[in-house]
Amino acid sequence: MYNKEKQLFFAALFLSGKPLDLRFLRKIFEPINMENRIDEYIDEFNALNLGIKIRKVAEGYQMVTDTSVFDELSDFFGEKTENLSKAALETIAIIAYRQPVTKIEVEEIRGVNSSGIIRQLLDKNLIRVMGRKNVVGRPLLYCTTKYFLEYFNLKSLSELPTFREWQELKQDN
Amino acid sequence: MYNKEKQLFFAALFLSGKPLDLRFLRKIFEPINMENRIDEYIDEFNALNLGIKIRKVAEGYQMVTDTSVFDELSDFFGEKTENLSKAALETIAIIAYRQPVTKIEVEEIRGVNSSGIIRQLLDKNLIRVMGRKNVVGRPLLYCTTKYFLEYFNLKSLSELPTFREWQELKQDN
Amino acid sequence: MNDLLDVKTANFEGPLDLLIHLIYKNEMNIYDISISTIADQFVDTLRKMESLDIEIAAEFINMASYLTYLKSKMLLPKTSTFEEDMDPEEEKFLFTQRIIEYSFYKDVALTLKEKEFFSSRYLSRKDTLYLPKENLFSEDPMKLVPLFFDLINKKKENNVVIEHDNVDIEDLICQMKDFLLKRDSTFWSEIVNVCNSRKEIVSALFAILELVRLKTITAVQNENFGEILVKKYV
Repeated sequence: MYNKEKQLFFAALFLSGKPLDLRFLRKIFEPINMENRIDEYIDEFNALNLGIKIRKVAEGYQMVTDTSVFDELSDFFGEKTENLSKAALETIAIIAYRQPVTKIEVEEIRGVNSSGIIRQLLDKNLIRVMGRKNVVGRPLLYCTTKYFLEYFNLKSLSELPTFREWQELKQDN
Repeated sequence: MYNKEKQLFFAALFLSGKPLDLRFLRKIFEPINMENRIDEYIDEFNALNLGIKIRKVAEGYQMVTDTSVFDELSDFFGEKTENLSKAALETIAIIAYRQPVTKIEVEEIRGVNSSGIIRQLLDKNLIRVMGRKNVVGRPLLYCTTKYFLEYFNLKSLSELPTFREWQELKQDN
Repeated sequence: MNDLLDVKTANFEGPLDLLIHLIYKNEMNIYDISISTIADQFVDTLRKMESLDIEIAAEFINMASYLTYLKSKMLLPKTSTFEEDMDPEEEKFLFTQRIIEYSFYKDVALTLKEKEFFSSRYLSRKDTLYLPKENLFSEDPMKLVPLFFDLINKKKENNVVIEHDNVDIEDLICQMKDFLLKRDSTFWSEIVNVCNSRKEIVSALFAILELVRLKTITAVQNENFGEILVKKYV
């Protein structure tokens, strides 16, 4: 069945390669009941089993390859980056929970200089500068990016457990 | 119907930022009768009318959006490149037919200095340097790129009219 | 005739482009060009051009003088050409070939312009997408959680501790040994939690290393950066 909106949705996701959020889609589509219609399009697309899937991520939608083709294609399209080091994970954890946060605040928590790691995380697009703190020296404030959510497969930051939840988890184990 | 090769074909085209050629596909797929199978996959995919099409271009295959969604999406995803000038089109036409060709040879045909235009075409990746001519001064030789074919949606150089065809048309008129 | 000669160099890519314009305007057959008509009109047009870009002007003037020369040669009787290196008929043939070839490329340029327009209506993504190396999806977000809260807890305790230099490391190691041996197993993070200072953490580490060496306890870590479990050796 011909449906222009559906075609636009698939075409836009294809072109973007990155997640498209609802705010963007509302610019092109009729916003009333939009999310329900999109859910239908996604189900329809994924049912075609094309080796390409649409998934919900980072408060939006993204077209990705199906996990089933990963092994064959990873030789040709595999990323050349390494996994994050423990120091990087630690730093990104602090930024995720404490954002917006300055480098000095991160360093106070970690107890070590973190300039290099912060640079690395910026390069990997896991964090970004979101402004300056209104204190002496006006240091830069960092926060996590959309790609951070994507990287850790989180729909939103609120999916990270709170301290209380974490303590409960710990006791259960 | 489940067909791993078909899924891989669609997924690889989805990931790739440029057309995939047969040489590449032979690395992943059973090469015997491959082109026929691919033609079937393409027909099947294009019949789905997803707003995304697979086109044959530049001696390979490329996933692109359907022209029907161009108006809605070009503001968000189209590269705002300007069309080529008359001089640039003329120069690239000469290079396409005469390749490999030197700047002086191009200038002899056009009757005007063509340094600026050739620089422009190099910048746009429509032509590239492919060596030097074995004459006095060893001038650079230029030829067209794969991107040239992609840019003009040509399957191969042979899609351009031959000089003889053109002459016959001219004399008939 | 005058208005068709009302042209500006800016409209032309060069002298050949102007020549083809004149040939078409005069409805001449491109294979049978009247050199004399074209030469006159070319020179006329050049005169009428108000401002000429110096570099382009040179190319136009070159062509004008070539055409005028060719025209005059063609008007002369054939006999006088024996001492010249230019055969006017031969030259006209070469000139025609040149015009034809250029006119071919001009037409191809028009074809390309059309193709450019239609091709530009297909949108594609220029960047290749890459699959993450380890797994298609992502890292486990739960990895982040203990890292953060452990750091925060440690920091709280550090804040209230005033370091005394008169703590005896040997003493601390002994205390740690007692602590460790009182339990069957304990996590390194728990040990860190009971420590009041970095010095104590270091002593705990020494104690563990010592006890591992003596095969009193073993330490196990299941994955990189994972929890270290310390347990009695059996």
